[in-house]
Amino acid sequence: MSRIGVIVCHCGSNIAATVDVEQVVQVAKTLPHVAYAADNKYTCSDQGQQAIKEAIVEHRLDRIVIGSCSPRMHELTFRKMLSQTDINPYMLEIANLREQCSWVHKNKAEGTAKAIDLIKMAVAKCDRDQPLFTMSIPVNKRALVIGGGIAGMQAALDIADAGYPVTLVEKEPSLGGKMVMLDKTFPTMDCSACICTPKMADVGSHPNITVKSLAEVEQISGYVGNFEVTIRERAKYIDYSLCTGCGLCETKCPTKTPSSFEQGLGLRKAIYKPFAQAVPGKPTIDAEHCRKLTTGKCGVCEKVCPLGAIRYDDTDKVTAETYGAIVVAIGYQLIDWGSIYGEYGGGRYADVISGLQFERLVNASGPTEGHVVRPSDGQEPKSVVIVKCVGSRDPEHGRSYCSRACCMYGAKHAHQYLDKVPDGRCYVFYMDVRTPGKGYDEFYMNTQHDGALYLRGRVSKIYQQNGKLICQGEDTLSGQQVTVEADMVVLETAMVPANDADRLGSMLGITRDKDLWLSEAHPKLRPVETNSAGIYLAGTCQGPKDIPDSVAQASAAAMKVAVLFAHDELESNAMIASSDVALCNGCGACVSICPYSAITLEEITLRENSKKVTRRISKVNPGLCQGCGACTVACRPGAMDLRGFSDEQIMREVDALCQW
Amino acid sequence: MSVVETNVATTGAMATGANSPAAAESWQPSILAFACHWCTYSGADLAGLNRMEYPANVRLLRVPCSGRVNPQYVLSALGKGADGVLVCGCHPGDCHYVSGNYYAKRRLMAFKRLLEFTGLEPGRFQVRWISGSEAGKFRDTVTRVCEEVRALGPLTTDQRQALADPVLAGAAATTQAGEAQ
Amino acid sequence: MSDTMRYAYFPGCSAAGTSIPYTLSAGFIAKKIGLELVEIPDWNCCGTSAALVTDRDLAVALPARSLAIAEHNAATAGLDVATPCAGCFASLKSARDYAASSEQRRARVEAMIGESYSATADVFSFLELMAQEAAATAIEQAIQDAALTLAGLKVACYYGCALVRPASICRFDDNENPQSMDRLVALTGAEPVEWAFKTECCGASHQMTEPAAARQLIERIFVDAAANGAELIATACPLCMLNLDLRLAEVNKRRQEAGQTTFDIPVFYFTELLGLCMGGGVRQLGIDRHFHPAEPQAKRLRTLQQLAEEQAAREAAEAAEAARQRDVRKEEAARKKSEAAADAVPAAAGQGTVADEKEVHA
Amino acid sequence: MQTADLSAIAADDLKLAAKIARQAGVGLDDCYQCGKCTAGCPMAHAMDLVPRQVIRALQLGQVERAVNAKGSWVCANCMVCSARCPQGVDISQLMLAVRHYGKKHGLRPEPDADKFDDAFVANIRNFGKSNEAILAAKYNLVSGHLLQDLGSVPKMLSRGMIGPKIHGVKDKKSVRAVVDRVLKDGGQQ
Repeated sequence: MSRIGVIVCHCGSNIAATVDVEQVVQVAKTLPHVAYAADNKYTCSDQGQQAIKEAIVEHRLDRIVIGSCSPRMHELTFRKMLSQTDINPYMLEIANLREQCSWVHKNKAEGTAKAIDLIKMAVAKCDRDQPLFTMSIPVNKRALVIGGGIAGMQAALDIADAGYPVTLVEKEPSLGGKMVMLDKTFPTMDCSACICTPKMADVGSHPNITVKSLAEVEQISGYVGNFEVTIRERAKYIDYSLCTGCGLCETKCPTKTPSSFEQGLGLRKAIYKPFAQAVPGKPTIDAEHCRKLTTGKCGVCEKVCPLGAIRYDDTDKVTAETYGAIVVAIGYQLIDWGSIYGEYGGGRYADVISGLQFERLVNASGPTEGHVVRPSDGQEPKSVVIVKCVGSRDPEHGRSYCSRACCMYGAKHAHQYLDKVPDGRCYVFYMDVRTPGKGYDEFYMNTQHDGALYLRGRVSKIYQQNGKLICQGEDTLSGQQVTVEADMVVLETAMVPANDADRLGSMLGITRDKDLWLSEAHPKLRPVETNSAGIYLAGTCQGPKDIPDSVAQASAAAMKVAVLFAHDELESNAMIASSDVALCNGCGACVSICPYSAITLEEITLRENSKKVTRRISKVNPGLCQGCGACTVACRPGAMDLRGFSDEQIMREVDALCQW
Repeated sequence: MSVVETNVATTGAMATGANSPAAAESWQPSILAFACHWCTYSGADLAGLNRMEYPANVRLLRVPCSGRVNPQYVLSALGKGADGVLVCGCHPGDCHYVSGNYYAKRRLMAFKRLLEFTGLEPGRFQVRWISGSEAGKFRDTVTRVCEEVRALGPLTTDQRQALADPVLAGAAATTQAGEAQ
Repeated sequence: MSDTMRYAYFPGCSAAGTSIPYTLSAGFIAKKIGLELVEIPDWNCCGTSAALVTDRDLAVALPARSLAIAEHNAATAGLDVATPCAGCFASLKSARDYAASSEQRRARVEAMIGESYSATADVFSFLELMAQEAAATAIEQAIQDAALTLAGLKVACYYGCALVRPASICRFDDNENPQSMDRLVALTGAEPVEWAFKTECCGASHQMTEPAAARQLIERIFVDAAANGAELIATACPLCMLNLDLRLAEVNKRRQEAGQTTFDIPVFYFTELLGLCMGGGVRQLGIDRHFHPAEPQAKRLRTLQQLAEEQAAREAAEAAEAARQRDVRKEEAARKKSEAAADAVPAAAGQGTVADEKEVHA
Repeated sequence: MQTADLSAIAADDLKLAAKIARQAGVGLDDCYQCGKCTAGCPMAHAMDLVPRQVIRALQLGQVERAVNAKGSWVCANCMVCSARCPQGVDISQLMLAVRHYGKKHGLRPEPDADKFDDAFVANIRNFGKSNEAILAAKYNLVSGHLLQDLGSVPKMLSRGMIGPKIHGVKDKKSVRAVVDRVLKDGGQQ
């Protein structure tokens, strides 16, 4: 039998003005299991709290109902107070007599009647309160960063500089991501490699950072502070502990194949570093093209390697480790325009290239050593058409969103082309020019001063005739159909989520939006957190953005990790769901509805009627459950319940209101 | 569940005695509103902070999320004495728990059709999305629901009995799991 | 497609008029591959674009009448409908889709035509029908049997608008770069060229009313076909055919006056090309009835044996040339090797363990 | 250039424009005026208002301006615009809807096209099938382009493509009834 204490607060005259506190106390005294009821002028004050503590002892109370201001105001205050007594802090209910009663009603009779109802509900619920306990979760102070582009590198460096060990997983052979492929960065036009490669070197040599290249995250379980992560490092066929990166193997390798780093515009060897400043600065063997690995004949690299570092029998390495926090920085890829734009030739014309291909063409360390030439015949193009919004703002064929960076890099490409080919002509087809950023609009205007002709309209068709690429457009500003005979066309294509986004998102319990970008926890106020505690987003995996924004978000994510790591232990939520083994039928409805992937189905063996039976039941992970209660409603056998808001408690509140 | 002995029936606004002819004149609708902690409940607090007045016939029941509201609660409330039930949560897409209000919407809309099928007037069970900053919307919604239910009059004993039908409870259970489809 | 390849046949108004060659050549192929076409009795004009611009309902009602007749007639009941003309195809298929989209719409259509119409039979163009696997296989077989080829002939396949747009109705081939006709034409040994005007409008519906503007549409099609090396254009639509074939002379006249090159690019129905390779004669297929003379291109037809002989002769010549070049290369390599051996000595000494690359290969 | 007083455009004008667009299944506010429709339009060079401008006129509520323009009458209905529109606006159908509205309200800025279509429909109504020679002759008569395409007549005759025989359906009454029923009801879905 419970012994409930009810305290009704005057809140000065805030409550007492429209609620007859005395009458409420009198009614409270008549309610079942109420052992004590009293009023108080200011319950939240030290004296008020002291009075409650004394009443608890004096009347042997085991739970408390307080009629006062909103629980959003002082629930925590009163819980703290209870933690100084013998009563569990969760043996507490608060009736909101101020914000939702006295402040919104003028008629004292109505206000008092409502206050009585609210006290009744609270008493009815409180009668079924159970002691609840938080768990302390140890924090494993090691961070995992997935993705070694500029965002991942920045996050890794910041976390490492804060003193915590970081593992950085990169699926390509080298760090650097997309940024290191770029030639120059807008609007300052500093060399991309010159600012990106030092960061790569810093990451590579940082004592707190372990880089795993050619690696992917295969499995993740656990929760904040304790993620169990399985990482697969693909075979490199080279012993990195011996290799010095001298590059002799690469020069002697007889096999050439198109380089993905050069966007198919140049060749690389089968044993290769994707580019000169790669980190790690050691080569890998591309098993798909290596003669030795495909046909068993060759072995040049093994023969030339002065250190004997080649390992043709190398295999994938799978490791499992525990991390306290994860930063996801898997970046983006460009939309496969060829498959959706038949009207632009669908990829049949060699001289219709993507913006990233242009970056390689114009790059001094690229396949043409920075000479802007047509991929088809190596001739310098005398007229170039730049088409923006290819795949962006095109829900019918591509994506509905604006890719944010293309207006700027489109302007950059026009500027770079006119800089390298001063007698060339450059036409830029655009829908709108969007240049919000420091120095951005000035940069765009300068491109026009350089001589780029901006035409407002979407190109309808590009086709090749007599060696020229004919672009059909409309200059909507003058209302004329226009054609341009171009030597080369650069398509500024939409950013889309990386191939991995969907798989990784579902593995980590991060929701994806309609376009498969990973979703932040709140678009305004929690832009780097995800709905999974301890997992943060950095860079373009969360949505299209440019380099400064990616770097800023990466540092913010790193800060979140540092804040998490500043604690040795975390307190888990006490008001979480739990499943009754006796009732659960293992249907799994709760598993699919849980937004936090906190529920799993497990096989258990138990004794029923002195027989051993194995059943599937659901199990809630207390580290992941946030206490929303969605699972409880989905549970048809009624096995799942929410602590602190149990079915019985809510039903009793309903009854208290309706039946008395 | 025990029915509690009490002598204060007259002070409770939701006394079922309203059905008696003598009480008809002074009849006040009793409305139970389920409010999610993160949006609507804080919106209601903000209405208080701004001293916005609204009818005293509404009692808020705090739940963590509109997705926590089991259709059975609504059946129970209407069956046992409430004249109207309102469920409020965060706006679609703003759910503190990512998708709770989405599930609430799906299951409660199916449930609403079920209730209407039994002859319950649509005004008696409503679902609304009210954010923590929409104090005015909270006041307006509550006021309007109150007026609508007042216009409908008290829920009849027949209606309440129909709602207590176990077949209906079974059907409600299927809407409960509606999200699985 | 039905196993027997039987269709209710909607010839269209031009079948007995301007598109006689299409009718003849398609009929020839049908006989060869066992395709049975049962003419819908007393069919009427589909209304084409004139009905559409006059009134949406008229554009549905006119084709629906013929489709309903096909349903009611014992010989055509239950058969899918096939039509040679792209314009008729668009009208018939749109009307059928409209009626099939809802019970209410179907009832409206029935009220308009004054008889019942269930809208169950589908509608196919000849191109789609012949591009389907069973027909295409039969065509391939018939061509093999005849042992004839159009090898070496460069063909620009022209699809026009109505066969591919809108995709929601046609549901057949890519609307920017369709391939079905290209694949069929390739069965003849001819080489379909890549070009950019496969689905650009020829302006047929405007040639009477907007002649000046519409002639440009014709010309640019020939310009691109010529630029991509095409020797003839293949089409699957009587309207496109008439428009391009009839008015090429006019285009050429204008170009001549402007001092530009003229085009000798006759227009064929794709069925004429297939028919030729199945052994059909020029007159039998109607190829002699074109406005721009098409016989020279038709004469490029050869037997497979002739082709094999030509190829053998060419290969022999090539082999002789290759042998000669091989000898030259050998001499060159021998000379280089002796030079390289002299250079390699100090390099190998410097690297110590580094083996000679050539040795490794060996 | 004329100044358009946008405040003089009534809500009803906007409603009418939206209604015409709805006939075509088009939401006018979907269009963000990128001009891709016009860029690829094969007939744009013969238009006064190009497809994008026709939509713009409707967006502004200038229905008469849209209808009075040649644009919708010159449209060849080739549907390239609709296929390529990034926003899924069925421009081709919209041009048709504008033309239907014009025809219904006697606004016919391009009478030749209209005469041709009328002659065509009359041809079907009379014979059930289209007779190209009769159609061409009739059109030339009513449009005043008497000698157009006359040069090809002997060629067609010699190839058996046209002849003295008039093609037609047997049950002429039934086709006539369909045409009359649809057009008398005012038609239009």
